[in-house]
Amino acid sequence: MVFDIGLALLIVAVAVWTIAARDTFAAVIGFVAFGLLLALAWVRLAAPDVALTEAALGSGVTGVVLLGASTRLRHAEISAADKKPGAMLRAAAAVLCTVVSAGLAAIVLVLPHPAPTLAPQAAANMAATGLGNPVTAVLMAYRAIDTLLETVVLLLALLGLWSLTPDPFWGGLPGRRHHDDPDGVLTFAAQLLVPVGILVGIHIFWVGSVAPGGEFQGATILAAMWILAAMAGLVDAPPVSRRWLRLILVAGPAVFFTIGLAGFAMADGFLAYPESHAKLLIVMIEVPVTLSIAATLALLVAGPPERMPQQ
Amino acid sequence: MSDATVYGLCSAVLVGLGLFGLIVHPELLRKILAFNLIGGGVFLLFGVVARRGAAAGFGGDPVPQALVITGLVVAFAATALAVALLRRLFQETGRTTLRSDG
Amino acid sequence: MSLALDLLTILAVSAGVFFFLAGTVGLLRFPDALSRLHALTKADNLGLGLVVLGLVFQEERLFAALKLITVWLLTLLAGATVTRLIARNARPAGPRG
Amino acid sequence: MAEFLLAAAGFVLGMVALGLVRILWGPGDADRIMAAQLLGTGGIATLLLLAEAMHVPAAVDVALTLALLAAFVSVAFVKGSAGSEADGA
Repeated sequence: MVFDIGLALLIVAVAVWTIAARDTFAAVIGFVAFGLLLALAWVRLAAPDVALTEAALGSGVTGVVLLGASTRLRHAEISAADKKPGAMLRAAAAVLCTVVSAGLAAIVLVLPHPAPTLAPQAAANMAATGLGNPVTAVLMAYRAIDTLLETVVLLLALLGLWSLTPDPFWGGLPGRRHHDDPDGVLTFAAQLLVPVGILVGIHIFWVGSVAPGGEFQGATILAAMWILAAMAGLVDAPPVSRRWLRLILVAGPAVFFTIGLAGFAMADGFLAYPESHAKLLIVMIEVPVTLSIAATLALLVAGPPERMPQQ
Repeated sequence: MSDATVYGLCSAVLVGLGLFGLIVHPELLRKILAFNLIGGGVFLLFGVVARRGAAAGFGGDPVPQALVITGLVVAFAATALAVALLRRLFQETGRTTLRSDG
Repeated sequence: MSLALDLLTILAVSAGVFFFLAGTVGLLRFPDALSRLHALTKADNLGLGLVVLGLVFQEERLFAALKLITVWLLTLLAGATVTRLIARNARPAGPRG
Repeated sequence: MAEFLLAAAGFVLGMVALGLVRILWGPGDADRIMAAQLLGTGGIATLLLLAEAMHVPAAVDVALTLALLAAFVSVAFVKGSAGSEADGA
């Protein structure tokens, strides 16, 4: 209890810093710290699956995207920082936000007893899938349609991002080319870290059927390792017009959708799995989905194309 | 007051803080950061609801937990898209805010 | 046997926690970036190592123990790399040029 | 045992909190990245202690992920703060 109160206060303190810091770079560091502390809170809330996602995606990869933007926009931000809104508006905003917080806090305090729960339904559903991790069972069977739509949302976000490409670079390579580290420290570290990281990513994906983990967490780690290799200059991004790249991107949602449709023939509806083969089918969906998500996340971090292959 | 309630109150504060940042910061990148703080608060509230719904031998209700995982991934996609929009705005106009008088 | 192991855990974890304290004091008290870097990385990585050692005494399965040690080795590698990179960047702006 | 490990986790978290003061002070990016590094190491130690104290072995996987991602983020921080001139060289 004391631990939880301390952690909650720390989370709020870091959030205040993220909002109040003058320098955007410092605010982004505050945000990464915020994600790390939230991961601890998720462990305390008995949600290790979410803790994994938060540590990898919410803090790590999101932090890198925001950091890249903050360094590129740094000089512009300094001049914009002078144009803060007036004291009246700030006071009004403070009052409004206090009311919102107080309202939410009141709701938290009067939440019903006993709490409503879908856990028994999820447990009943889990038995049919042959999976040992309830969260994966929910993602892949009980609420599989959400997960299917989510993979599509990721693809749509990537399409939106690519459509912001300046005309001359259409179909080119995303991000800047990073060169080898002058004294080789980064190259050395990346050569060691990336293989270990790929192993960890596959491990986290694979244990997802029986223990906390799963395709989103594993895919995020794989994506992060690819970006690390790119930052160390070990690999370069492919041009986004390559057909094999686009095949990897759509393979996951396509397989997911196909097996979902096959549910009409094999079982009793869309995304229904026949009980005897449920686990096999789920693994058949998860492998390409993991690859697709990893590629999509990595390309979302890399940003729109900014150069052509010849350069 | 249970452990979950502590985090519930924390999430209420986070949503308020994020909303404040979203309103008062003119820089778009700071607005994106603030928006992610609101997201963190909302997800934490889901976590509290999940923890309170512990049943059937699970430490928490897996349905809200799965929703939060989905939400985190979508929040990341939205952030990446927003950052790309902001960078394009900066390339085109040299501005990082939405004000036209600056 | 289990009591002895518990005692070892308590000793190692306490020592580890002490090094975290030392690292944080160094981070707060040392005058310039390079000496803070020195205090932080040495003390904290040793602290984490001792915490891992203490927890290994509690593990019954080899795989779990190996995983704990992997976490420490990864942190060491990351710490060493990043420290080197920060030091390279901090030097031109540092007090002694 | 569990109480002792939880107390140790709380203590490390307290040290992390003090390290945050360094982020608030700055003055340079180097200090802020170091404070983030401290947060990473301290966060990992806290997670490992929590894993044993709460009997949640999966928290070790979270620590493993955090160790990898901390390295990744720190490298990005250093490359970012070095500025575009160092990157283009």
